[in-house]
Amino acid sequence: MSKVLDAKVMAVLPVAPETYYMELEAPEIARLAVPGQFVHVRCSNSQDPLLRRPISIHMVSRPKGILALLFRVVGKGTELLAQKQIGDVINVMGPLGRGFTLPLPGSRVAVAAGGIGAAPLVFLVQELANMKCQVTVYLGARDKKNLLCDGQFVQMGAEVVIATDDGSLGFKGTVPEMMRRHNDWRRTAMTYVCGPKGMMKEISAMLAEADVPGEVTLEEHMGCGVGACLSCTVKIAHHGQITNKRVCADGPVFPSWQVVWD
Amino acid sequence: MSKVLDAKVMAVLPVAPETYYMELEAPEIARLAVPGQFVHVRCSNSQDPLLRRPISIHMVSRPKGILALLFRVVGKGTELLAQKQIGDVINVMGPLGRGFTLPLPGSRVAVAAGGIGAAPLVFLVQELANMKCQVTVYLGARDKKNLLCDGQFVQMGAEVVIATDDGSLGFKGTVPEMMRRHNDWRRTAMTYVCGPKGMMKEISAMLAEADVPGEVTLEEHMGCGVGACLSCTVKIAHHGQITNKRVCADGPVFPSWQVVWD
Amino acid sequence: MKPNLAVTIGGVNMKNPVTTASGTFGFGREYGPYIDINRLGAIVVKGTTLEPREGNATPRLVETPAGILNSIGLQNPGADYLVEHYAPYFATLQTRVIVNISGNTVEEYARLAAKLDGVPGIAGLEVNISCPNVKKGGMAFGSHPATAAQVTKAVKQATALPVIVKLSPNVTDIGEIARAVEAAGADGLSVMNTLLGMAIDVRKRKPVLGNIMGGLSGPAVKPVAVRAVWQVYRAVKLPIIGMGGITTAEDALEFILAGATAVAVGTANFVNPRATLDVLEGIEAYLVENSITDIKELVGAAHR
Amino acid sequence: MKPNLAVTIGGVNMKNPVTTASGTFGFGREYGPYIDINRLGAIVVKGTTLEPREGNATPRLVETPAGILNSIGLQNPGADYLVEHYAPYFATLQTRVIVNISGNTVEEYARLAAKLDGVPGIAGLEVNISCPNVKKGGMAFGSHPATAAQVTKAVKQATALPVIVKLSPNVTDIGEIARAVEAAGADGLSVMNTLLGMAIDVRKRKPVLGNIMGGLSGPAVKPVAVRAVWQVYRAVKLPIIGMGGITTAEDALEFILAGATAVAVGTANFVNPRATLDVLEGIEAYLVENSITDIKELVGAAHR
Ligand SMILES: Cc1cc2nc3c(=O)[nH]c(=O)nc-3n(C[C@H](O)[C@H](O)[C@H](O)COP(=O)(O)OP(=O)(O)OC[C@H]3O[C@@H](n4cnc5c(N)ncnc54)[C@H](O)[C@@H]3O)c2cc1C
Ligand SMILES: Cc1cc2nc3c(=O)[nH]c(=O)nc-3n(C[C@H](O)[C@H](O)[C@H](O)COP(=O)(O)OP(=O)(O)OC[C@H]3O[C@@H](n4cnc5c(N)ncnc54)[C@H](O)[C@@H]3O)c2cc1C
Ligand SMILES: Cc1cc2nc3c(=O)[nH]c(=O)nc-3n(C[C@H](O)[C@H](O)[C@H](O)COP(=O)(O)O)c2cc1C
Ligand SMILES: Cc1cc2nc3c(=O)[nH]c(=O)nc-3n(C[C@H](O)[C@H](O)[C@H](O)COP(=O)(O)O)c2cc1C
Ligand code: FES
Ligand code: FES
Repeated sequence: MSKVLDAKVMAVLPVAPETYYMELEAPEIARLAVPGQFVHVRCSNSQDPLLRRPISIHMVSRPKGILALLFRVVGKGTELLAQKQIGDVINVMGPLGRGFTLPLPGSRVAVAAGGIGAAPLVFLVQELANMKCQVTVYLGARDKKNLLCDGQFVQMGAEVVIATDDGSLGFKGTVPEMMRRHNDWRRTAMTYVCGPKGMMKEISAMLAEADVPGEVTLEEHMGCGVGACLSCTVKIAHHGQITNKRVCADGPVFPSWQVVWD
Repeated sequence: MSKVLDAKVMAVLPVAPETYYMELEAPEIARLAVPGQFVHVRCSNSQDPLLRRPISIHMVSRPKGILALLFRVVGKGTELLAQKQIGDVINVMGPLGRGFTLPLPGSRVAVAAGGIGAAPLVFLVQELANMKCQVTVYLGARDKKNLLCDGQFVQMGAEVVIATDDGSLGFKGTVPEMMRRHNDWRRTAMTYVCGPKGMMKEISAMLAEADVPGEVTLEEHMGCGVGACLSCTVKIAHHGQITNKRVCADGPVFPSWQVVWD
Repeated sequence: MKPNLAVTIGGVNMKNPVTTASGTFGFGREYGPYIDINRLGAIVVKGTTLEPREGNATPRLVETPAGILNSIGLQNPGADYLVEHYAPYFATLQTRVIVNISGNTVEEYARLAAKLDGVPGIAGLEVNISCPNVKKGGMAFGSHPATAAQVTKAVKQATALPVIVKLSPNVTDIGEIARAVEAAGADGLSVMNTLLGMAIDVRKRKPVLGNIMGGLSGPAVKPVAVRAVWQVYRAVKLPIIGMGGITTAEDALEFILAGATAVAVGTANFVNPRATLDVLEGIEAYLVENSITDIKELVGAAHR
Repeated sequence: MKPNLAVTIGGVNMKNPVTTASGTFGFGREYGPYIDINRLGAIVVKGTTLEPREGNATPRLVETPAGILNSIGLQNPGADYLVEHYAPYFATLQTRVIVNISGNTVEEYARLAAKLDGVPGIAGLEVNISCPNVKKGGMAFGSHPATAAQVTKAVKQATALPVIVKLSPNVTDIGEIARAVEAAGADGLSVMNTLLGMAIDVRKRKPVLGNIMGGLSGPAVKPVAVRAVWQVYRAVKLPIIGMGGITTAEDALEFILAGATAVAVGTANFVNPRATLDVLEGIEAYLVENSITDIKELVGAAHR
C-alpha cells in the first residue's frame, strides 16, 4: 500500500556540503515503509518544477510517525526542498517501490555506500541490526567533509571501513578499490550497494566474479513513480532474456547480477 | 529613469480582508518616483507564474529609502507576494509610467477612490498636501471592513467622505452616487480617480458633463511594463482621432475625457 | 439538484466526462491505492500494439518548463497479453475501458482492431495515429488526411467497437485531418497527442532523450490543445475528448467550452494522483454554482 | 583568452550571437534604462508594415503556464515613420539593427523591402511569414512551401539587404518550408515564431484574447523550438537565428548545439530586462570553461 499525504516538516538541517537532513510527519508512510523504498516528493506548488522528485527513505521512527530523508541539492527541486522550513507542508507519496531482500536473522552481510548513496542504507542497517546481523559497511565519499552517516552506522553496531577519494579519511581511493583489499564481503549472505552508477557497476562485477549475491539500487528519471508511465525503465537480464523493468515499481532495488549496465 | 533591483522586504502585513501592506527597501526607486507611477514586481523565481505584476506606488519614504505597496490578493502572483517574509528579496522594476498631473500649489482638488484604487492616491494626496492643496477624498468600498486608507487621508489633512455599498459606514451606495449629492468636485482644478472600471467610467462622464478636468488610472494586462511589447494598449481619443496608447508607458494615468471606454 | 454529467463519445457511454490520457495511467490498477477509478467516466489505457514492444532507449523522460518530454515509444506487452491478462480485470470495473491502439501498417491497425473486437471489458478503441515516438506508423499516419482516413476506415471495418481517432497537433491544419477522419467513419476524436519537441544536454552536447525527440505534454501545452479542440469543433460534428495539460477543473472547463464533450487527464496524474477526481469534483461544483443542469449545455459554449 | 563570439547571419555581421526577438524589444530604446544595447550582436525590432496598423482588440496578452499568449497583431507606425523617426537612431547604435517586416500580399512585402533598401541604420530584414495574429498574410504565407518561396523571392528581388526569413512552427514539416525558402534565395532563417494557441475565460465562457487566438511564447515552447531548429539545421545550409523560450545561457546553448548560429531572446526580456546580457555573459563563460576558442565550433555540435 502507498499513500499520498501532506506531511509537516518537523526538522531540516544541513549535515554536509549541499546535503540536508529532513524529518517529515508522515505516520502512515513510516508505518508501511521497508528499507530500500522511496517517496515521491512535490517540491513546490507551482508548475515549474512540475514533477515530483524521488527520494529514498533514509530512516523512519514508527513510534513518532516520522519519515526522515537525506538529500543532496543538485537542481531546482532539491534546492526548493532545502529551503523548506519547520512547519511547512510537503505533499509526499509513498512508500514506493520494492525494498531490499532481507537475509536470515544473524547473517553476516556487507553494505557498500558511496556519497549520498548512504541515505537508504541507514534504514537497512537499522533493520539488519534489529535482525542481529553482522554488518560491515564499506563507506566512501569524495573527502572527509562529504562523508555521510558514518556515526549512525557505528551506533547501530556495524563495522565501518572508510574510503575517501582524496585520502582525507581512511583508505585513499574508491569503495571498490578498498573492497578489493578486504575479503570479508566474499563470505557474506548478501552485499547491498548504493552509490554512483560506476561504483555499483564495478562492485556488481566483483560480486559476480566472487559468485556472491548482491543488490543494487538504481536511479532513472521518473514520471509517475507508480509503474504507470514506463519512463524509468532499466534493462534487466533474467534467464537469458533482457527486458525493461521499471525502477519505480519493479525496483529501485535489483539483484546485482541481473542488471545490464551500459 | 527606471531601475531594476533586488529589494528587501522590510514589512508585510494584512490590513483588510485579502489586502496587504508591504514595505520594500528600494532607495533608488523611492527617490525617483512620482505619484501615479507603478513598479513591476517579480513574485517568484520560478517560471510559473512567469510575468511580473504591476503594482502602484502606494507611498515612499525618501529619507528611509522605502517603497510601500498596498495590494489585494486576487491570483497566483499576489498570493505569492503576500506570503513573502521580512528579509526576503523581491526583484522590482520602476518607477514606471507617467504619474498624475499636479495642480498649481494651493489649488482645490478632488480625489475619488474605490476599493484597492485608494493605493496610489495616498502618495498623491501626500504630494498635494505638501503643495498646500485643499483636498476632498471621495472614498468608497464594499463595506466598512474593506475600507482602505481613510486614516491616512485624514492624517494628511484631506476631507474624507465615505461611501460603502452596504451602508456599513457613511453613504450607502457607490462613489459616483455619493458624488452626485456633492457639489465641491464641480469647482476643483482637478479630480483624480482610481477604482473599478465602471466607477471610473461613470465619474469620467460626470466630469465631462460638469466640464471639469480629471485624470483616471487605467489597468491592462502587461508584458514588458516599459512600452516595448504593445500588450497593454487602451483606446485614447485625441483631437478627434482614436489611437492605441500603452498603459505602461503612456499611462497609467490618462485624462478622463480622452479615454474611450468600452 | 445534482447536475447530469453523463456524456457519450461515439457510442461509449460515460457516467461523467472525465477520463485518463493513454500512457499516463498504465492499465488503471497502478492508481488503485490513490483513487477509486470506478468513479471516472472511462479510463483510456496504455498504447497497445499487435506484437509486444520494448520501447525506446532511456532516458525516456525529461522535465521542461511546466511540461515534460517523453519518448516511451509504445512499450507494451502486446494485444494477446492484454486480452488474456488485462481484459478480465477491465470487465470487473464499473467504468468504461478504452484501449489505445497503434500499428506499423494500416493492416496491423486492422488486425489489432479485429483482435480486440468483442473482447469483454473493452468499451471502445482509441486509434493513435499521432505518436511522435515511433519510427514507423505513429505520427506519420496522422500527418496527412489521406493516410489518417485510410487507418480510420480499416479499423472501422475490422471492429464493431466505437472508434475514436487521436489527432496530432504537429500539422498545418488539424481541421483538415479531422474532416478526413470523420468522412472515413470515425465515431469520435481525441484531441490532442503530444507536441514534437526535444531537449539538449549542454554538458554532454547531446540530446537528452535516448530517442532524440519526444512528445511534449503537461500544462505548457494547454493553450495549443485548447486551440486544437476549438478548431476541430468548428471543422466536424464528431464528439471530442479534449486533453493536453489539464491539471484542474478550470483547465477541463476551458476544453469543454472550446468544444470537448469529455476530457482526459494525462501528465497531471504524475504530479497529483488524485487529479482526475479533483477535476471531476470541480466540474460538478462549477455546474452547481452556475445552476447548469446538464454538462452538455457547456460543450462548445465559448463559440456562441 | 577571450573566445571569438562573432558570427554572420547571411551577411549581417554580429559581434556576438545574441539578439532580440521581434516584438518583444520595441525599437531598442525602451530597454535603454536597463542595459547597454550596444553590447548585443544585433537587435531585431518590432514587426513593421507598409501602412501604419492599430493591431488587434484587447486583451492582447494572457499568461499561461511558463508562457504567454499574445495577439498584438502587428500594431506599428508604418514604414515611412520607421524610416523617418527610428532609422536615424538605429544609425547611431554600435549594434546591427534588423527590421522585421510583414505584408498582406506578396507585393506589399516587396514594396516594403524596397522602401527599406539602402536606409542607413538598417542592417538586414527579417521576413515574418509566420505571424499567427493577423487575418491576411502572416502565417498563411509561411504555412506552405510555395507561398513561402514566393514571398522570399519577391523580397530578395526588391532589396540588396540580407534577407532572413522567419518560420512558423505551426506546420507539418518545417524542413520542407525551410528548403523552399532556401531555394528561393533567403540568406538566413529565424526559427521560430509563436505556436498558435488560445485560452478561455471559464467565468465569461468566452476566449480571453480579443482576437480569440494568439501566439504562445516563453519557456513553455522551448522544447518545440529546439526541435524546430534541429530539423531545419538538417534540412538546409542557411545560418539560423534560434529562438523560443530562451531565458538563460544554458537555454541559448541548447539552440546553438541544435544548429543555431545566433539566438534571440524574446519573452524573457519582460521577466528580466537584463536577460540578453545574462545570456551573452553566460555563453562566454561556458566557452571559457570548456576551452572553446570560437563559438562557431558549437553550432550544430549535438548532431555530431
Ligand atoms: C529511487 C530513487 C531514490 C533516490 N534517493 C535519493 C536520496 O535519498 N537522496 C538524494 O539526494 N537523491 C536521491 N535520488 C536522486 C534524486 O531524485 C535527484 O537528485 C533529484 O530528483 C534531483 O532533482 P532536482 O530538481 O534537484 O535536479 P534537476 O536536475 O533540476 O532535475 C531535473 C529532472 O531530472 C530528474 N533527476 C535528476 N537527477 C536524478 C536522479 N539522480 N535520479 C532520478 N531523477 C533525477 C529530476 O527528478 C527532475 O525530473 C534518488 C533517485 C531515485 C530514482
Ligand atoms: C498600473 C497598474 C497598477 C496596479 N496597482 C495595483 C495596486 O496598487 N494594488 C493592487 O492590488 N493591484 C494593482 N494592480 C492590479 C494588479 O496588477 C493585479 O491584481 C495583479 O497583476 C494580479 O496578479 P495575480 O497573479 O494575483 O492574478 P492572476 O489573475 O492570476 O493574474 C494573471 C495575469 O493577469 C494579469 N492581471 C490580472 N489582473 C490584472 C489587473 N487588474 N491589471 C493588470 N493585470 C492584471 C496578471 O498581471 C497576470 O499576468 C495594478 C495594475 C496596473 C496595470
Ligand atoms: C509518458 C507518456 C506516455 C504516453 N503514451 C501514449 C500512448 O501510448 N498513446 C497515446 O495515444 N498517447 C500517449 N501519450 C499522450 C497522452 O495520452 C496525451 O495525449 C498527452 O500527454 C497530452 O495530455 P497531458 O498534457 O494531459 O499529458 C503519452 C503521454 C505521456 C506523458
Ligand atoms: C508580445 C510579442 C510580440 C511579438 N511580435 C512579433 C512581431 O511583430 N514579428 C515577429 O516576427 N514575431 C513577433 N513575436 C514573436 C517573437 O519574435 C518570437 O518569435 C517568439 O516570441 C518566440 O520567442 P520567445 O519565446 O523568446 O518569446 C512576438 C512575440 C511576442 C511575445
Ligand atoms: S516513473 Fe512511471 S513507470 Fe516508473
Ligand atoms: S506592457 Fe509592454 S507595452 Fe505596456
